[in-house]
Amino acid sequence: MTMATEKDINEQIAWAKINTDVLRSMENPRPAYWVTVAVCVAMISVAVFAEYIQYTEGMGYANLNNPHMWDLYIASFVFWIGMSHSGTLLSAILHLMHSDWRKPIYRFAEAMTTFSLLTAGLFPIIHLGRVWNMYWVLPYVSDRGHWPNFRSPLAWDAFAISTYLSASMLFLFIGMIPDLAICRDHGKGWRKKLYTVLALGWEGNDRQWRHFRKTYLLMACFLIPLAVSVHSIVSADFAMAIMPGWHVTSFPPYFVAGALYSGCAAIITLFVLLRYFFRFEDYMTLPIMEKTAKLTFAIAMVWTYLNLVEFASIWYGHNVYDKELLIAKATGAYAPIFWSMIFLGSVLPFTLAFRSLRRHMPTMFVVSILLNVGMFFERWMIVAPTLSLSQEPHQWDVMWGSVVEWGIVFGSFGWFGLLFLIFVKVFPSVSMYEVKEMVFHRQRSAGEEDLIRMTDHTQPATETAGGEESK
Amino acid sequence: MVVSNRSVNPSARRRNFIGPAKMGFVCLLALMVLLVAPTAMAEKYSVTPPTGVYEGKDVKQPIEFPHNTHVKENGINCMYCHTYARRSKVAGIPPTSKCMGCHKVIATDKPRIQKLTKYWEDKTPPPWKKVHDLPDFVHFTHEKHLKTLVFDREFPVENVKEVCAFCHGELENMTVARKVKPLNMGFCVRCHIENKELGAPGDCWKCHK
Amino acid sequence: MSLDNILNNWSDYRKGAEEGGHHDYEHRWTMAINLDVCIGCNACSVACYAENNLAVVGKERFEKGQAMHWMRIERYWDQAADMEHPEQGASFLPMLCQQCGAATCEPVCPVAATYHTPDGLNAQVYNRCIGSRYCSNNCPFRVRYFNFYSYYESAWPSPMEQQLNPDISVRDKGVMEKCTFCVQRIRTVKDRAKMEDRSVVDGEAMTACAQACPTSAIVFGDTMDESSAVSQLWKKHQVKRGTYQSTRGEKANPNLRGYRIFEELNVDPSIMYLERVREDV
Amino acid sequence: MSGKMNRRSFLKMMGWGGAGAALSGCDLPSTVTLEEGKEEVVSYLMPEEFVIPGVGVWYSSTCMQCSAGCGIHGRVREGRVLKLEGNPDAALNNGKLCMMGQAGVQGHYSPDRIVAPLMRSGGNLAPVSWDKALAVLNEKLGATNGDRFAWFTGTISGHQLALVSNHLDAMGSTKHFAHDVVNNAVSQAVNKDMLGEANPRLRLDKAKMVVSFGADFMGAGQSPVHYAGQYAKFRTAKQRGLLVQIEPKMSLTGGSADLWLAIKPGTEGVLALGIANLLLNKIKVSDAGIPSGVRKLIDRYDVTKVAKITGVAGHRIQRVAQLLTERSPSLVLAGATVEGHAHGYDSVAAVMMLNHILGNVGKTIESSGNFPFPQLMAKQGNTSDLVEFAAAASGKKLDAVIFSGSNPVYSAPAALNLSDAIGNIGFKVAISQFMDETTALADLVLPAASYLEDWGTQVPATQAERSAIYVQQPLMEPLHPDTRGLGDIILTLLKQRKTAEYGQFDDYYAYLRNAFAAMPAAVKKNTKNNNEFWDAALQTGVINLDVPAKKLKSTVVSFAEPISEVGDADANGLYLLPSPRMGLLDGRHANLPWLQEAPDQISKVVWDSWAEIHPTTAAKLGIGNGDKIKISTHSGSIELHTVLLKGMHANAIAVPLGQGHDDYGRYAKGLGVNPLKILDATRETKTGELAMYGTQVQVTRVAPPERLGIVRLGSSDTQAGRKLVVTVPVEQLRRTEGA
Repeated sequence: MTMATEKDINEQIAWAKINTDVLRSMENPRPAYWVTVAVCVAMISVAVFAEYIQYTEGMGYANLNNPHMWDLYIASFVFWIGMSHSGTLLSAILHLMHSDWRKPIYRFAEAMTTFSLLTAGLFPIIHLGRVWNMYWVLPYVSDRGHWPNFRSPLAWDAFAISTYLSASMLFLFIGMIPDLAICRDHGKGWRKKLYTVLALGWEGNDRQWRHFRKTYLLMACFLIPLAVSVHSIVSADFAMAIMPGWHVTSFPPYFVAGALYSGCAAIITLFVLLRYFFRFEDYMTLPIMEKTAKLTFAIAMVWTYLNLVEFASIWYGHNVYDKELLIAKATGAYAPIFWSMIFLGSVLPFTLAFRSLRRHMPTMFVVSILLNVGMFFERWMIVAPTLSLSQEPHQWDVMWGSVVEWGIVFGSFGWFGLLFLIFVKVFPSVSMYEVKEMVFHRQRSAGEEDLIRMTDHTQPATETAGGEESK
Repeated sequence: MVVSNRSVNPSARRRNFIGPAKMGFVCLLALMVLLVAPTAMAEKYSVTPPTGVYEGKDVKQPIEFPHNTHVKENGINCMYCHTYARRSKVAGIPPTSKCMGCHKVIATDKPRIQKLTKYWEDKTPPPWKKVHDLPDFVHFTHEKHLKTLVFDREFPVENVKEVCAFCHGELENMTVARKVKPLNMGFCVRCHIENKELGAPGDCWKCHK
Repeated sequence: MSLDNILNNWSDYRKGAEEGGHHDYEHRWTMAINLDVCIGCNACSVACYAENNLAVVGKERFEKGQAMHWMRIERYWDQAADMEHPEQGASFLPMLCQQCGAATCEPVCPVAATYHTPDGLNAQVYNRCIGSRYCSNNCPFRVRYFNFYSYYESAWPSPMEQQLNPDISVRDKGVMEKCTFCVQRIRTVKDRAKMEDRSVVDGEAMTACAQACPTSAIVFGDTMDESSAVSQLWKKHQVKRGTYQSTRGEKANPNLRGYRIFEELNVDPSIMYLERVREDV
Repeated sequence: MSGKMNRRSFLKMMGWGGAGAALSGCDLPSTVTLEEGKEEVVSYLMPEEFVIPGVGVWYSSTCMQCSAGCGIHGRVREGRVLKLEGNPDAALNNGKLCMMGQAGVQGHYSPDRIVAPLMRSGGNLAPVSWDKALAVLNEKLGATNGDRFAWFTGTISGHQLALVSNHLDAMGSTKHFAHDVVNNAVSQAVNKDMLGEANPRLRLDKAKMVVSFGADFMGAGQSPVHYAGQYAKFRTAKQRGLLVQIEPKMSLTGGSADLWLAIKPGTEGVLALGIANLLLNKIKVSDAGIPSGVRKLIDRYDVTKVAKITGVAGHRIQRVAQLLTERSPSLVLAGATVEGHAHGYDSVAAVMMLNHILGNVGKTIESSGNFPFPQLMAKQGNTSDLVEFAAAASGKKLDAVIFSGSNPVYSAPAALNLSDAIGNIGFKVAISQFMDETTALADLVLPAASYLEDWGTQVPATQAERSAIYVQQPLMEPLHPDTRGLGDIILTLLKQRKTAEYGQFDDYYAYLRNAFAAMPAAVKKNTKNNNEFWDAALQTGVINLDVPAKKLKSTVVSFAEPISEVGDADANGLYLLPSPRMGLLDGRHANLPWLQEAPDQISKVVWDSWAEIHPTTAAKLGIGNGDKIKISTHSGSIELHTVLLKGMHANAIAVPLGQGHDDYGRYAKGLGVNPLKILDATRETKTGELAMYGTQVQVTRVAPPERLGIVRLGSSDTQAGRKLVVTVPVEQLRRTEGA
């Protein structure tokens, strides 16, 4: 902690104010909101149109060709899957580690997880030649006695992603139940009806809190290995192949690190946006931003290290194809992208080492976006160059994608944005009950008493934190 | 498939069954097989017909051909008319000349025969409608099925209609052919699994290529 | 993939009889291509178009790299790199699916549309394919071709569709395809042999390319049949199936010309090439 | 005629397998069964016993895709011909078939076939009935006779040729123009003078070394499949044959050479003299039989001088001469690039003289014997007939011409002004399958059946070890009912003139049966009667003939200095090589998409024209790979993209033939350029052939590379260190497999 005196959150903040602030953010969308929604819808329409062409005419409109059977779709898939990891990191890992500074920001990070998974899940479908048969990768009992190929990483992907998606959606939902009860109590009209259903009859009594705590902890424990395995499985799409540049042993940790990295960067972006638009300065405070930025920096260094490991093992290994590919990446047609990736991924994070920059919201906004651009490049540089320069020189080719392909990638950002925009207006993007908990604990932590109560989750230490209105 | 595979090889058989639950069932079956072995031996190469039913539509043919009259009443063998079945992938619709071989003299007063004669005289074969159709990527072959199920089993050829009925139903009770079996992949695959010892292949490329 | 395959020992799944795997091959269709007599004339390539219903894609799509030639003749100029003229001619290489025994395309298909047949062929079941294209990405030879478009109308304007071979499917968009060693011809021959209660005779089964080759550079046959021409060639050149064999290392006579491309990847290709010979004048 | 009807009746179309096109991945999940009663099955009316639906049957016939005339087998199923393969009974091609032959089915099923007779009315061609067309034909041909009537064909042989000759006789005309861009007319003339036979048998399989001066015998040659088969034997012989290819542009054959030498266009004869000089003066081979004039000529060309003129290094020439004496018997061949100059005859003679000096005649060059049916022997196309035809047309010496199997309007250089001159001909009839450039100018178009629907006989000019007549039979019913076979059309024309003589033949089939019946008993050996002979001929597709052996004479004619005085002065002069390729050939196959999509063997370019040029020459001219350039001559210019190839002489720029069609269907139209158009109309001095390779051109850069400028297969010319094609020295082969 750079400054012992600075507090993560103002512990004097009134619980009623927390409710008001958060509930206010869900209402009365300003024109800027609607403009953003319109932009997102426009982006989605671009993608839908592009997909229409691709669906009716064929995958060829994505400029895919013999060496480049995969390109941006799979790169985007990996990118979005990666983006989904930080939500889990913030909510589950930090939850287990009792890092309570996560509390004001984990909710939107978790929403981000779910929505980027929903976006990521679209890409394997979009990239299928025969989309209408996509359910064949799922194991189901069929008259024909047919099963998917359980040896294929793509089949694992289908299982892993669907499991991860359902688990993270459940986790998001469970964590929201006390807040939904608050919304229910304050809501009117359709909101009231919606939250009544969603709050699942939450009253905030001891029994409910006890079960809630257990479930939440259980889900957190369940989600962490799942998150790690999902991206390891995604990395298996490449690592299980025989192609140079793909067949890399360090890919699973490399992918997980990259995933956390891009996710953290995305959290910073959304942090800045939410803080600015919803005036969440009281919750999304500078110290929390600093912590997030430091975490990002640490992960960036892990990622850089794993990159170096990969390069070194290729350089000192005997595989000529791998080495040739590495040199080609650094000097060939893809060199600008490759070096941008290195710069954005490994050099730019050093801006996060400066306190003044960490506390400067516009800088953090730009830097975090650039970091994610770098991470997109990283995924692209994993997928495309290998296909361009494989073992067979006759089929070497460099391909930059078509309007259709880029349009769909572009549209995926609109899709993610739209989902997120809907989320912030329908669900509380800051966890009210947990902020209350945080404030409560911070107040108490001055005095030594109740230390046991604080850590013992079976005790109704925060029974009044959520749903107190209902009493 | 290799010829020797046609005999019932218990070890080869076991490979087809899976799971402990089924295993027990298999043991039970094996016991039963042992008990009724003498009878099983007598019945050379038994075949388990495919299962499945289908509600076929009535197809309007240019001439309402009465299969029942030909098969049941007159006892004509299926392969007498569908002569290509044992020599080709397709069973074939009999050429008009074959119909006329009999109907130049038989039942010439019936309206259907007169219709047939008209086609014959116009030198145009009747435009028969396909009843048993398969997708174009399915390469079914009649000749090999007949060889395995009839000729290799030394199944009495005069009773071939019982084998034909596996997929085509009991045509002796129909007039115009109607589809009564689903003829989908499950239908084929079930039979192929059941009759592995007869050499029914499990190789996708046998039918799809 | 059937339940059978899943429940059988997976580690055996890919291995052939040589390595104690569960594949009891009926045939092992194999090829030998003598690069010394290959003149690069394209007869094989066009024969393949004729036999296998390959779509003509046109200039624009050819430029994009979306052509569908299962059999392509690669031409290299390595020898002429620092010469004024290529004084020893061009190096031609007919490249087609190598029907690898340990094919890298097979394990990655999510729906098991590509698998190994008891003929030792690397099968591609078009109607099972969902077009994930993973197999092509994982093919070191880059010989899998994807139907990026629906060609049925554009490539065979009426009455050209009447030329289409009814023994093999026309692939629609979104389906991966590749050389099958003319499986329809093999199957016809096998069926005929079975109908006549005999085994397949060497030379009876012939791929369209081997049949067409004006210099008979391509020899095709069954290596399970010890006496077949292709068996003899493989034996003569001491190239073995199934086992890893560095191109030179394990041969008793390293001067023999047989080699398999990308042997070091250990994919066990079914095509042996014979080195091109040139006389230094 | 019942025999014919029966044979044909089984060819009726059948509906099994639907369109035969099995669509996979159509959106029908395979669990859903197909609805019954939707599709129609057409059964046979009265099939032959051997016809089984669903089973393909192979029938033999003869390929007509080029003039080589290989035997083919066509796979027929449900009345459709599906695939062509070589006929193993045909000694010429031994069961093999080249890419052009394979693509024959595409021409047959082409969507651009002419399906009805067309007659010009008011400037446009409009469909008419056959009756009308034949009536007009009768009237117009009746109004002319003598040499004002002519036939214009490609290479033609067999009974079709006999009928054409008979028709010309009936018309009282002697004018039969036979034109083929890909020809060896000059070599034929030299062979006739030196060996006594225009088309002796060349036995590569017996040679230990082949020195080919621009002879693309496995590519765009006279019988590529035949020679490729011989080449395979030559290469796999106990002592591996050595191929030296000397040409200004690497041909398909050159790509397989052990030693490929670039030579300045038009100096091949000089190199041959230089080799002769070494053989006679240095190695002291006997000079018996060489005329003194020629001997003097040889002495004038010592190695240094030859090396300077030809651009071939002196030590290479010495080595080749040395090897030629060591590897006997050898075979020296001259090809189109040697022939295609004003001094082509002299160059070819100089090259062929080497065979005499080396004693190859009788060893690797054999007599093809006296063919027993001279009237059926191929009338081989050439370019002098094209020039003479253009002259006759411009001189208004022709009233009516029937075109068949050739496309002179496409292949005539603009300098001949044929497309205008052809307007002087009052009545132009085209018997054609496609709307090519010549057909488009015709007054009456008769739709021809494809060779897969037609009867006929072929007598290839290049015969295998055993001479034979190749029989052509229909593999299916005419696809378009209103098309007629060439033989049938000529027979109809003959009936119009000589009813008494030809009225007895209902159709060409009857004529052929009659002609076969009339063949001498020696030909019909082993067959009991005419029907059996006919059946056997159809079954094998070949009538093998016993041609008594004959001995070739081995002489050397006197010839002039094989070098042109003009072009020599300009050391930087660029010669345009309008080179035919196996594939589109002279442009006749440009409408076959398989061949358009099959890459050129050397440059790997598809679907276009391109200019091949050596990198150093290109650098000198400031041209880069893929640049758009303009090639201009006196008679015009063409614009196209470059491909830099090292397999080129610095003084040569090669443009493949075949593209640049103004017409000829959807696959050919508008692609590339036609280099024939801008050639000078210079003629070879002795034979009058067009000197196709003698045109000097100016080349300028027009634009940088464009997208779709050069579309080619494969992106790498190098194996990048991989062991894809491994080349080993012949010594290694000798240690293991050789003698």
